[in-house]
Amino acid sequence: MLKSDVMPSFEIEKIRKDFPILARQVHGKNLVYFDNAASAQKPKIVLDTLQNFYSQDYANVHRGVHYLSQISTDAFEKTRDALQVFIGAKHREEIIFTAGSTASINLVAQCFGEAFIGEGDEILVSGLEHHANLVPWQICAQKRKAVLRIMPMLATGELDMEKLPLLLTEKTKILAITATSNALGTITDLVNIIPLAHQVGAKVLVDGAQSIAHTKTDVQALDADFWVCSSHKLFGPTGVGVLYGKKDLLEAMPVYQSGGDMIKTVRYESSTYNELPHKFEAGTPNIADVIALGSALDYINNLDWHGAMAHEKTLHENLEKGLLGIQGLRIIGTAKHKAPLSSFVVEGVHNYDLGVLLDKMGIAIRTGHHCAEPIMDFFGVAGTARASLAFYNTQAEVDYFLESLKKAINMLR
Amino acid sequence: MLKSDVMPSFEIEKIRKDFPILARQVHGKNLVYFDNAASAQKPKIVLDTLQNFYSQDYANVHRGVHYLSQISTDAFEKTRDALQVFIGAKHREEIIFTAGSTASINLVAQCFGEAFIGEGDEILVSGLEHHANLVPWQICAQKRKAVLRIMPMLATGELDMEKLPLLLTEKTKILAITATSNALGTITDLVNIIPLAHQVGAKVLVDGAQSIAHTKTDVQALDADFWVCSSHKLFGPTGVGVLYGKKDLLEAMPVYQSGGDMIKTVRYESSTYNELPHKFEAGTPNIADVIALGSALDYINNLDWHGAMAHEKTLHENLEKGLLGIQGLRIIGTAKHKAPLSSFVVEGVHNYDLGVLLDKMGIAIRTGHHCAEPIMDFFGVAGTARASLAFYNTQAEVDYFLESLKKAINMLR
Amino acid sequence: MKDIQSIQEDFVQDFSLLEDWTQRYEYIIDLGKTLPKIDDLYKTDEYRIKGCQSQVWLHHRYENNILYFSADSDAIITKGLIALVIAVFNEQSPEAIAKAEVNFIAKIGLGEHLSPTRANGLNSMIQKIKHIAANHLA
Amino acid sequence: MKDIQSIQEDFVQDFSLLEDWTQRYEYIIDLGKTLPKIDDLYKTDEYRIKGCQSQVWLHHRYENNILYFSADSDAIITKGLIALVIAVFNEQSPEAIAKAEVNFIAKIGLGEHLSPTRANGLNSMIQKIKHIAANHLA
Ligand SMILES: Cc1ncc(COP(=O)(O)O)c(C=O)c1O
Ligand SMILES: Cc1ncc(COP(=O)(O)O)c(C=O)c1O
Repeated sequence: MLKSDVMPSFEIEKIRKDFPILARQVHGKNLVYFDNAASAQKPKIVLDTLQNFYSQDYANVHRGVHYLSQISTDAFEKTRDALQVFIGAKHREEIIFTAGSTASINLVAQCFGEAFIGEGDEILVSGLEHHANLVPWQICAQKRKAVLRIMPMLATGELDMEKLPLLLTEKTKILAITATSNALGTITDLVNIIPLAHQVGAKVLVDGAQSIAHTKTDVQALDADFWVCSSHKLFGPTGVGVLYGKKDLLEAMPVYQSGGDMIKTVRYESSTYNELPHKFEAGTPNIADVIALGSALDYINNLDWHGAMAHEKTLHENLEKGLLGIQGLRIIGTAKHKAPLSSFVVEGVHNYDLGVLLDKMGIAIRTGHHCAEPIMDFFGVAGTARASLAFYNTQAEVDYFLESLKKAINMLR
Repeated sequence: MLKSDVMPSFEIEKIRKDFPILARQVHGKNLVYFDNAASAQKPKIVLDTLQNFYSQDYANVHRGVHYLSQISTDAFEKTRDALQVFIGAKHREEIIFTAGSTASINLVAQCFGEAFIGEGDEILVSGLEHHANLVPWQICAQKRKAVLRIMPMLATGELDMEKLPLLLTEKTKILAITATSNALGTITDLVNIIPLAHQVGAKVLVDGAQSIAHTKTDVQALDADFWVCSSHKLFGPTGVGVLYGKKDLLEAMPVYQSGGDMIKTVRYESSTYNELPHKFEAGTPNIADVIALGSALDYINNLDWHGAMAHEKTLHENLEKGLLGIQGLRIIGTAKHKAPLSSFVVEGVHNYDLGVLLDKMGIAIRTGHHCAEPIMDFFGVAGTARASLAFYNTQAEVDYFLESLKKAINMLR
Repeated sequence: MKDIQSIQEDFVQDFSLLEDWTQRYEYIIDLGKTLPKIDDLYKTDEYRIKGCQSQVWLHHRYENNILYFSADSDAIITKGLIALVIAVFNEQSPEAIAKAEVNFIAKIGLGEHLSPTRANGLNSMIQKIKHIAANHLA
Repeated sequence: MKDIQSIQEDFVQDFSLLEDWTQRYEYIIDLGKTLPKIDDLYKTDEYRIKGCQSQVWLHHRYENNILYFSADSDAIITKGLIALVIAVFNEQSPEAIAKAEVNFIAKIGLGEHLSPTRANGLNSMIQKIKHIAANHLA
C-alpha cells in the first residue's frame, strides 16, 4: 500500500465531537452554525483549560513570588511563545496581548499615529475594511490633520490593483488592509501589495481577523509591519486580541494605556516605561483567556490542517454552486480567491426575513451590513445574508442550508 | 427561641467548598491564599457558567438575529442590569464594560480629558493611588498642558484632609481617588471628600478596585461622577472591567476606541457614533467573561454578606494583633479604617525573602511595591510584604500564617 | 371598535389554530403583505424607529381623543408583526393605550421578537406608541 | 581550579545530604551571608541586573584569559543563589564558561528560581555571565 492510501482523510465526525455546542438543538432542530466569521465555536480543550486553570492554578501574574503566581505567569507567557511560532514572529516580545482586533488596531492608529503621522501625511485604507480597520484611521487622520485615502475595489470585490501605484506616495505613512474581507470573503493579494507600500516607505497593518482561521500566517514572510487578530475567531475565548508589531516600530511608539506592569519607575514628577511586550500591556491582563487561547493553538497545531482546509474549501464550493442555482439570488463578492463564506441578497426579499426564517430551521447565519457599510454602499445593498463556514461544518449541513433557504424564499415571495 | 438565635452564623467551611482552588496543596502544604488584593479566587458557579455558556449557548452578540446570538446578547446585557443594581447606578447605560480597572481609568483620562481639561487646568490625584490611577493622569496632564497636583497623606497612611481645601480650586477639573488603597489598606473618606470637590466644580473618579470585594457600593449615594472596578478582584473572571459614569458626562465625552458596534453610520467622509453604552464598547466584547461576572454577582448577592464582612474583619483584627507581637515588624499603613489587608516590613529582612520562604510553607502573599512606588517612597521602604484576606479565609490560616512568618524571620536573621 | 384586550384575545385565538411555526410565520408574512402602506412622506428619519436590522416607520394622527397609527417596515416579518401591533392599538383612546398591557405577542409564540436586544425595532415601536399615548393624556 | 562541571556536581552532592526544603534554604541563606560583599562602587545602575523584586549587581574582571566575578543582592536568598552561581563560574576561562551547561540548580531542587518570569534576576545573571564570556572569546 502506498503511504497516501493509509493517510486518514479529514475525520469530520470525530472533529465535531471536539466542539460540544455542535451537538445542540435550536428550535427543535439540529444546530447548523454558519456564523463562523462573526465568531468561531470552542473545542472542549479550551473549556477544560479554563476550568482547570481557575480551579487549580489561578493567581495574578508577574511580580508574584508565590507558586500560583509563578505557574500562572509561566502558562500566560507560554501562549506568547506559541503565538510567536504560530504567526512566525521573529521575537516573542513582538506579540502584544490586547482585548481584541479592534483594540489592537486602535492601539496602532493612536500610537503609530502619534509617532509617525503628521499634518498633510496620508493614510491609505483599503476599500474592503471592517469598520474596526477604518474608523480608527478616520479618527487618526482627523487628529493628526492627515489625509485619508481609500483604495477602491472592483465589481468582483477585489481591490483595484491598477489604482494602487497612484495612491501610494511618499506621503503615505501607513496602509491598513485586511487579509480577508469579512463582508465578501475576498482574500487580498498581500504578497504583491505590501512590497509596493514598502517601496514608498509606508508601513502596512494587516487585519488578520478573518484570515487566521483559514490560512497559515507568516508575518515575516509577508513582511507585515503590524498584524492583528482576535482569539474568539480562532476557536479561543472572547476577550483576547493579538497585536504583532515589528520590534523597532513598537519601541519607537509612545505608550497606549498606562498603569501597573507597563512602568519601570513611577515618581510624581514623571514615570519611565517598561520594555516590550509589557510596555503595551497595562494592568492585569486577561490571564485565563490568554492561557486558554494557548490551548486553542494546541488544538489547531494538532489538527490535520491540510485536510481541514481542503474540507472547508470543498464545502464552500458546493455552497456557492447551490446558491448560484437559486433564482433571483445574487452573490455579493465574486473574487477569485475567497475565504469559505458567501454573502448574498435575494431579489425582493429582505435579508432580515431570511435570517429569521432560517433561524427557525436551526440555522445560524448573519444578516445586515457586517460592520462594513461602505462596502454595502458600493454594491448598492442595505445588507446581505452571510453564511460562513468552519472546518467543523459538513456537507449535510450545506445541503440542509440550501434546501432551507429555498423554503424560506418561497415563504417570503 | 428568638429569631436571631436560629440565624446561622457565617458558615465558613461551607463557603470554602464553593471555591475549588482552596482545596489544593502547594509544595505539599495546604494552600493559604492571602493574595486576594492582587486577585480573588472564583466560586464554582463562575466556572460552571463559562463551561455551560461555551458548550451550549455561545455566539457573538448584538446585531445577530439567530437564536444563539439572541440568548448570548440577553445574557450579556443581563450582567449590565445586575451591575446597575449592584453599584446603585441610575441608568443601565451608565455601565460600560472594559478590559479592567486600568482600561476604565485610561478611558476617562483620555476622553474626559479631551472634553473638559485644558491648558492650565488642574488634575488632583490622591497620594494613595495605584499606578493605574496615577500614570494616566500624568499623561493626561502632559497632553492637555494641565497641572498635576497630589493630595498628600499622613504618616498613618490616611489622606491629609486639612490640605484638601487648599488643593481644590476652581481650576480643578477632576479628583482621582481610590476608595481603598491596595498598598496600605486605607479606606478613604469619600463621603466627606466628594462634596468638597463638587463645591469647586471638580468631577470625581473613584477607583473601586480594592473596595468592591469588601464594601457595598452606592455610586448615587456617593455622588461619584466616575467609578471603576475589575471583575477579577470581585470573584469574577479576568479580562473584564467596569466603568460607571454619569450619563451626561459620558454623553459629552468623545469616543475612545472605535470599530464595530460603537458606530451608528459609517461613510468614508465621516462616521456617527452609537448611543450609550455601545458608544464606548467598540468591537466584540468579552462576552463569556461578562456573563460569568454576572454569576459572580449572583454568588455575592446570595451570600450572607453581613456575616462574611464580619468574619473577614475579625480575621484581620487577629492578623494585625499577631503581627504587632512580632519583634522588629512594622505595619505600613495604620489608618483607622482599613480593608482586611496588612502591609509590613521586618527589620533587617527583605520582603522578597519572606515571600519565598512563606511560599515554601504553602502561603501566597504579595511582596514588592504593589504598583504604588510613590507610597513606598513616602514610607522610605523599597517594598513591603502584604497579606490580604477574603471572606473565605479562616482563623486557622491566620494562625498558621503568623507562625510561619515567625519561622521565616528566624531563618533569615 | 373593540377594546384592546379583546383584540389581543382574538389574535391569541386565531394563532391557536395554527399548527406549527411555518403556519404562524406564513400568517405573519401575509399580514405584512396586507398592511396598508404608509405614505412615503413619512418614510423619513423623523418617523423612523431604532432597530438596526430592519427599519420601522411609524406615523400617528390624533383626532377627537382617538389615536390613528400607520406604520411600515422594509422587512416583511417585521411588517407583519407591526401590523399586529397596529391592529391592537389603532383607533383607541390615549387612556386605553396608556393603560393597556401588551401580552398577546408572547402568547402567540412570538415573544422572542420582543426582546429589547432584538434588532427589529418591535419593542421600540410599542414603547413609542405608549409614549405617544402618554403625551396625549389629559 | 576545579572545572565547572565538577563544581556543579559537588553542589549536587552537598545538597543531596540536606533532608528538606528548610535545610536547603538554610544552606542558601548561609551562603548568602558569607558571599563576600561587592565593592559599593559597583552597586550602581551600570552593574545592575533586571529583576524587579530583588536587585542584583554583578561585576567582572578579566585577566590572563580568566574571568573573575563578584556579585551582590539586597535579598539574602537571591544572594545565596548567586553565591552558588559565582562559585561555579568564578576564575574560569571564557571558553569554559561559554560552553558550560548550567544544570545543577534544577538538580538541587531550586529550579523554580530559574524561570525567566521569576522576578529575582537569577536567570538574567546567568545570561549575563554567558554573555560576558562570549565577549571575551577569541
Ligand atoms: C487600587 C487599584 N486600582 C487599580 C488597579 C488595577 O486593576 P487592574 O489591574 O485589574 O486593571 C488595582 C489592581 O491591583 C488596584 O489595586
Ligand atoms: C475583518 C475584521 N476585522 C476586525 C474585526 C473586529 O474584531 P473584534 O470584534 O474581535 O475586535 C472583525 C470582526 O468581525 C473582522 O471580521
